[in-house]
Amino acid sequence: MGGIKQPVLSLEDVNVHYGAIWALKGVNLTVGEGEIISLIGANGAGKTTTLRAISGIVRATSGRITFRGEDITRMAAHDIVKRGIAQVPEGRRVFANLTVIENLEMGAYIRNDKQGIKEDLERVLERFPRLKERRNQIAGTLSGGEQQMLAIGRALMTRPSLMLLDEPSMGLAPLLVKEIFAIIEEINREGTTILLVEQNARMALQIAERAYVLETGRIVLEGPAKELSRREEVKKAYLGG
Amino acid sequence: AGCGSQGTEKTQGAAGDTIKIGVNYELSGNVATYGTSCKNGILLAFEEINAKGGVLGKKIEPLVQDNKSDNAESLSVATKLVSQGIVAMIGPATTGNVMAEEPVLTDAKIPLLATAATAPQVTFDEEKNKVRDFVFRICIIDPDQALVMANFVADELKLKNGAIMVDTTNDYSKGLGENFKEYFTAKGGKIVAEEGFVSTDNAFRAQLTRIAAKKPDFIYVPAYYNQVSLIIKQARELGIDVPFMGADGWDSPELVNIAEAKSLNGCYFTNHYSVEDPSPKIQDFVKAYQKKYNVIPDAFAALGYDAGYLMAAAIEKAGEADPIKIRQALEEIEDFEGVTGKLSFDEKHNPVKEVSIIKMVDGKQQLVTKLMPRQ
Amino acid sequence: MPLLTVNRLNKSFGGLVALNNFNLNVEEGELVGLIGPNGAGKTTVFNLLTGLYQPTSGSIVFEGRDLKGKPPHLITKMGIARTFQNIRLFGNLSVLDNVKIAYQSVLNYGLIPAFFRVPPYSRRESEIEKEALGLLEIMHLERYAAEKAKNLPYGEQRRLEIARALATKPRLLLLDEPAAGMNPQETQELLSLIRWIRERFGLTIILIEHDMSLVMGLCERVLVLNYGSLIAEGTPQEIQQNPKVIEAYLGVDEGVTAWEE
Amino acid sequence: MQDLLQQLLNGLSLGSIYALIAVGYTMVYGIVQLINFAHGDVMMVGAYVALGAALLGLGFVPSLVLAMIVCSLLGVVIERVAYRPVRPVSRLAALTSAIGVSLFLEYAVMFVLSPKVWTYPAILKERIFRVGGIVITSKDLLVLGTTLVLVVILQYIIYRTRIGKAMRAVSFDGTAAQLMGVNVNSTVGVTFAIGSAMAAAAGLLIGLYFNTVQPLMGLMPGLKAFIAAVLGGIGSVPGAMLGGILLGMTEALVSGFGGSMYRDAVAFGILILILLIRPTGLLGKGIQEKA
Amino acid sequence: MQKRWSANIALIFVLVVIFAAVQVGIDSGLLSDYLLTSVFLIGINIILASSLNLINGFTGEFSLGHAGFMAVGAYVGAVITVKLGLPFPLAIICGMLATALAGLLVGLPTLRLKGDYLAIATLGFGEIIRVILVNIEYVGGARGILGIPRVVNWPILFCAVVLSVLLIRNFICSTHGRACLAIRENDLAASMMGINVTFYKVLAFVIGASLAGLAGVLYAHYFYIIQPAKFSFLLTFDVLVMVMVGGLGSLTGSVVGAVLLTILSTALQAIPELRMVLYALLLITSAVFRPQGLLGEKELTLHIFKRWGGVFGAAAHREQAQ
Ligand SMILES: Nc1ncnc2c1ncn2[C@@H]1O[C@H](COP(=O)(O)OP(=O)(O)OP(=O)(O)O)[C@@H](O)[C@H]1O
Ligand SMILES: Nc1ncnc2c1ncn2[C@@H]1O[C@H](COP(=O)(O)OP(=O)(O)OP(=O)(O)O)[C@@H](O)[C@H]1O
Ligand SMILES: CC(C)C[C@H](N)C(=O)O
Ligand SMILES: [Mg+2]
Ligand SMILES: [Mg+2]
Repeated sequence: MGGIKQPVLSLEDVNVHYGAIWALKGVNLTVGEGEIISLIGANGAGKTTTLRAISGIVRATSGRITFRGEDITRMAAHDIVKRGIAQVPEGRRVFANLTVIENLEMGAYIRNDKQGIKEDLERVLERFPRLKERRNQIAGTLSGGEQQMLAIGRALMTRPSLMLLDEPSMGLAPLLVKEIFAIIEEINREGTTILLVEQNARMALQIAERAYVLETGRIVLEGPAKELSRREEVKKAYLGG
Repeated sequence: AGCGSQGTEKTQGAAGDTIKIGVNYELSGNVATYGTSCKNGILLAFEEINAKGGVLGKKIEPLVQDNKSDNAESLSVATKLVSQGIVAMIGPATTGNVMAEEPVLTDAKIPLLATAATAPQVTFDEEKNKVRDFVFRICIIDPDQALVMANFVADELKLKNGAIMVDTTNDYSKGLGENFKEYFTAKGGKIVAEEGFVSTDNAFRAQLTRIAAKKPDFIYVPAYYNQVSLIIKQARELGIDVPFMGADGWDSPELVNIAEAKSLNGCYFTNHYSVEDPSPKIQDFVKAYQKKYNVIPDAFAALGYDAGYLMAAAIEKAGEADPIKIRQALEEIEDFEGVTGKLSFDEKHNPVKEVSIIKMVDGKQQLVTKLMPRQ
Repeated sequence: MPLLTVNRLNKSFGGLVALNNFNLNVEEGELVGLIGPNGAGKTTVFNLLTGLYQPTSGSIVFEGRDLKGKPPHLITKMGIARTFQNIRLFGNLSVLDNVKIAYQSVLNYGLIPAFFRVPPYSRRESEIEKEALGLLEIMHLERYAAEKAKNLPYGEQRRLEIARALATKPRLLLLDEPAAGMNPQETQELLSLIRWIRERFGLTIILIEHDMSLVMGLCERVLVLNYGSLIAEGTPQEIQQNPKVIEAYLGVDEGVTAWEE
Repeated sequence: MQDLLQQLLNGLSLGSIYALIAVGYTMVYGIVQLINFAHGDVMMVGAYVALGAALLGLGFVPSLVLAMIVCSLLGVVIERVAYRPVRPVSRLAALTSAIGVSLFLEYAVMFVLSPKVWTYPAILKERIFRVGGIVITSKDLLVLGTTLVLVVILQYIIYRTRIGKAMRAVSFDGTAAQLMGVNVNSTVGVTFAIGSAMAAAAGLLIGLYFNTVQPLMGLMPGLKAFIAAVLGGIGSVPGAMLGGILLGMTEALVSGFGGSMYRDAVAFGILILILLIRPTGLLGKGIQEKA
Repeated sequence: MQKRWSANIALIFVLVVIFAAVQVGIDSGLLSDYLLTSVFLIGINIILASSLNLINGFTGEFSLGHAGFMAVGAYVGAVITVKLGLPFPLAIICGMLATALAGLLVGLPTLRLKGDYLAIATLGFGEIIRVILVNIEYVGGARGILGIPRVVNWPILFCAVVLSVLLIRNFICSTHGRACLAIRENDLAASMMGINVTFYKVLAFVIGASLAGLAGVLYAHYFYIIQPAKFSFLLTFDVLVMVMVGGLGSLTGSVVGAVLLTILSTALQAIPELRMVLYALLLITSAVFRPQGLLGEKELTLHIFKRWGGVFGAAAHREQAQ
């Protein structure tokens, strides 16, 4: 397991319940500075729940989540964002009644550097020409893929040091999937640590350094991504043969 | 569970050692001052009577209920009082609320004495063209008020062109408006504008603007004080400075509070009595009332006071606290002396009494004259 | 005669042309793929076919009947069913009820029997129940029958959507990204499922999908939309080598290999 | 002609009263997606607070400020106690709670201060202006002016400030807003504070305008304001103003042409007609649902 | 099948017991007129609440026009008996038909509207009906119709209530009811299932309205007088609160809500000054601690009755829901 860098985020024995449903059962997970970590698993395994717990949207019933040495287990969601954790939520969740530009500006809500915001806005629009074209369209009428791009762009606008992505490739055209993954790598190169949840396990394992496999709320496998993608059980269950 | 026993007691209040009388009034809501005054008058009367030993050797027990100035509530209150075994009901104050409870009492054969409900249909069913057997009232009726005012405006004030503004959701107001128009035009006057509003309104400029365009010499607003005061105030704001005239609905301390004294200068209304009346009977009452409640009694307090004594007299006369007998006794009452005048009931269960005309001067009521509308 | 004929179909939203002179013929029994970049207008085609949108111009003829101006529920009754890109189940109702509702168009009875529970009521109700349970079994959903639809795992929800569409007894089935959110393993299962129901119910299918393994594995013919216009049409093999498609959709660098790896 | 102008002016004056309540109403409504049925009653409380201040001898401005402060606190408390626990569960349950709060305010005030009608001492000099036979009072100008100022302030807050941005984000998707770093609870709290302060201002002005303050004074204006808000398009502040004035004008014109008996029916009829033509109100933004 | 039968028999048993208990209470004089009035109010409120629930809870429309519909029923009924002197059964039939028509007239044009816009439009229709009634001299204007004979007795009321609730239940449990539920859940998807969304929305309106009309006829013929002011939007809110407290989308919930709130507001009359304050506090408390209503979307069944006894069934549901 060697080579884990300075841990940025760590989950220790985290449990989450939705009423009677026990969604996370003692999850342990660490993310090192500058890494791309992939979290894969079948539908309903608890991937989204893991991200929500980190972001403070659902509360861990027990366990500890620390970010850069600080305990954030009970911290309010908006304070966690201020610490530098951004999330691209599952199912896009763009602000349906705001325009594309307004959505992006909303991403920069916690920031005050006018100049920096403007530059980042331009950068995002360069990255997603589709959004540039539609900059004044109401987000609710964008096509599914367009909305996904907007959600990613919006998260980028918070200038996070750790970015949580929940199935960013869902519903995207192949060309775009590649593009998105390229963007993720690029964001990572520029210094943002990434925790990536994906159904597209092949791609996810390709760009990640390490990966975790989640099954019905438990981490069942973890290790360097390349290693995992060679393992039979992973191939069979998540790589389609 | 304990309430079950009341219903079984078919002989009603008489069986106990008190005589239960329902007192159903507007103690809150839009026209709370009417009911409150009536109730205070009634309670004062009962207190005095009980102090002197009650009637038929028993104490009178008033069961007071608030109908919130609401028709439906009035009905439900009446039902409740009936099931508590009252032998007679006094109140409510306003026509609508009396009309609402009337069927319950008539069905239960319990006499109802209205204090201030002045519309003719209170005691007389116009559709069936017959007197309501169990309903009596001790106040003047609207045609009398309208007649007296029409004559006064035409003969004394010598005004020619009038405008009328009524609450079209209120029978009292509508009836007075119609009566006034009839009598005033019969006197050769002219009604140049007629406007209506609804009881939930509080903005009247639209109607007032239309009235102003017709340039009347006076405006007759027979309605309740809560609206009259706003109407007059808003009229003055629109620069309408002709006098307003009205009826007993004006009698409330709130009128001056809301409309402000100067807006009311030169306005007149008809009423049941005046505190200023020097007659000793009235002044004794005023003193007693002031002592107990620390306010000057308005006409409704006086009516309530009279109603209390009248009811006691009827029970005494009936010889037994039995609703049917009390009803009979009420019908036979003659020349009862009250603070609001001497009264006997006519064939429609209405008293024949004098109408007072009151003038507003710097926020004070001044008795102008007392007139007998009919013989 | 083709089952479905779409002729010079246009749809614009305000100034935006979402679909531009779109033509399509689908023969009975065909399985046609509709692909293209995000926002190309694929879902718009489905919305037009099912009557949710009215075309700006052009015609849609299904089994010889013009669909112009027909409301969605009548189009469903004529034999077109669909699933939604964003799952639209009746979330608070049971899985069984979700399917029962879909029998509305084929197994109905009047209001009087409903109010008073007189004869046609119980007979029809038990028919509906039997059919619905049968369909759930076919779709391997029977163990969830009493569960609220929204509590189902994602993959199961997609299957339920398909089951529900099948219950309307369609001849033409429109599937909008059925594999979205599924992992490759689940996608493989879906592929066999679609093949199987197609045989079993004798369906004609139009499939929108970004997962090329599904499109290439299933479709006999593929249409490619870009900016609302058709840019290519052909067999999967032709499409994956079409430079226009590679440029607009599949990606230049590893185009052909994207789904073959 | 002059009459018509006067009637239009009457309508404008009545309408700006509706608008005055409606702007605060629509803001809370648009952002929290809750029909804050108690808004009219918060206005009533504001009217009482200002009345109390005025009776203690405070002037117009201090009374206004005091009423606004008290009501914004009241608004925050109401939100905290009665709405926050309910909002995430169901909008209709929140409506039940709001009806409860409305009744509570009305009858608690009635219990404490008696149902009696209070009147304001003269804290503002009244003036009557006549322009070519048309009468305008200083109160009309005050109400209209205040409404305009409030609209501008609210628009500024909602579209130009950070908190406004947060409000809009929360209104569309609370969870996503949290992920942008927005403190949802405090944002909603601020929304209620501002909305309630606006209601307090309306309360003072309406109390002055009609010279009466009583526990149920919020009921009808509250309903009318709600209608105005819907008419203008839910959540649109200028829409609420437009809706209010339109409603007031309609009512005045109907009454002004002798139809005062049918006034409410006509007003509602027009409302329904407008909604049938524009199902999301005059200035409301409707988005077509995408399948 | 066996189970269904035993459940039905149990239900019939419970109904018979309720009926007999009240009847005995009336005959023996144990139920005073005043308490009896509350019983009748409960019955009428049950009809109102369950029919409003059909529109708001089961079809997912947000209607606030119920008071208006009730007014139509009450007035048409009273005109039939008082003005035309025709028999009471005819009043019921005409009252319901007229309100069904009113439901159609309101339902059709407002269909396009959603959520709060629909709410305010239906509220508007209700108020329009009221204003029109105020202006018709024939029905007494604002005074309303007085002297309506009290023909509704306990057996009539009981049958009307049981039939109404049963009819709604049968409807909901039929293919048509499922169509309404589907529309509530997602109208786009519903139309894709071949459901004529327009038809069913209007149908729910019409059925709900005509039952409100029935409630109106019953009301008029028990309470002697009807006045337009009675049927203001505040009445609709009262009914809405009953539906909400019972549980939106739960028919038995509406029954429970109507019973509880009517009893509550009657009982509170003993402390008039604080009555509304307490009522309001209870509303808030119930909304805050039980936002989905006492029964949520579940139905109270006799099974639960057996296990928990009476109203505690509701508490049992809470545990399940958590
Ligand atoms: N809000 C909720 N209420 C109740 N149960 C929930 C809720 N959200 C998730 N669950 C349940 O928790 C478990 C984990 O769900 P989660 O969404 O985290 O899975 P996932 O791995 O992200 O799946 P997918 O690939 O479908 O997105 C599932 O059984 C799910 O049904
Ligand atoms: N109701 C609408 N109003 C305005 N624009 C719309 C509407 N519906 C669709 N559009 C626009 O039409 C275009 C086509 O959208 P459509 O949903 O058909 O794309 P798609 O091909 O299905 O994309 P995806 O693969 O991302 O789902 C998009 O640009 C979208 O923004
Ligand atoms: C209290 C009074 C002003 C009542 C009025 N006389 C009426 O009959 O309604
Ligand atoms: Mg997930
Ligand atoms: Mg699409």
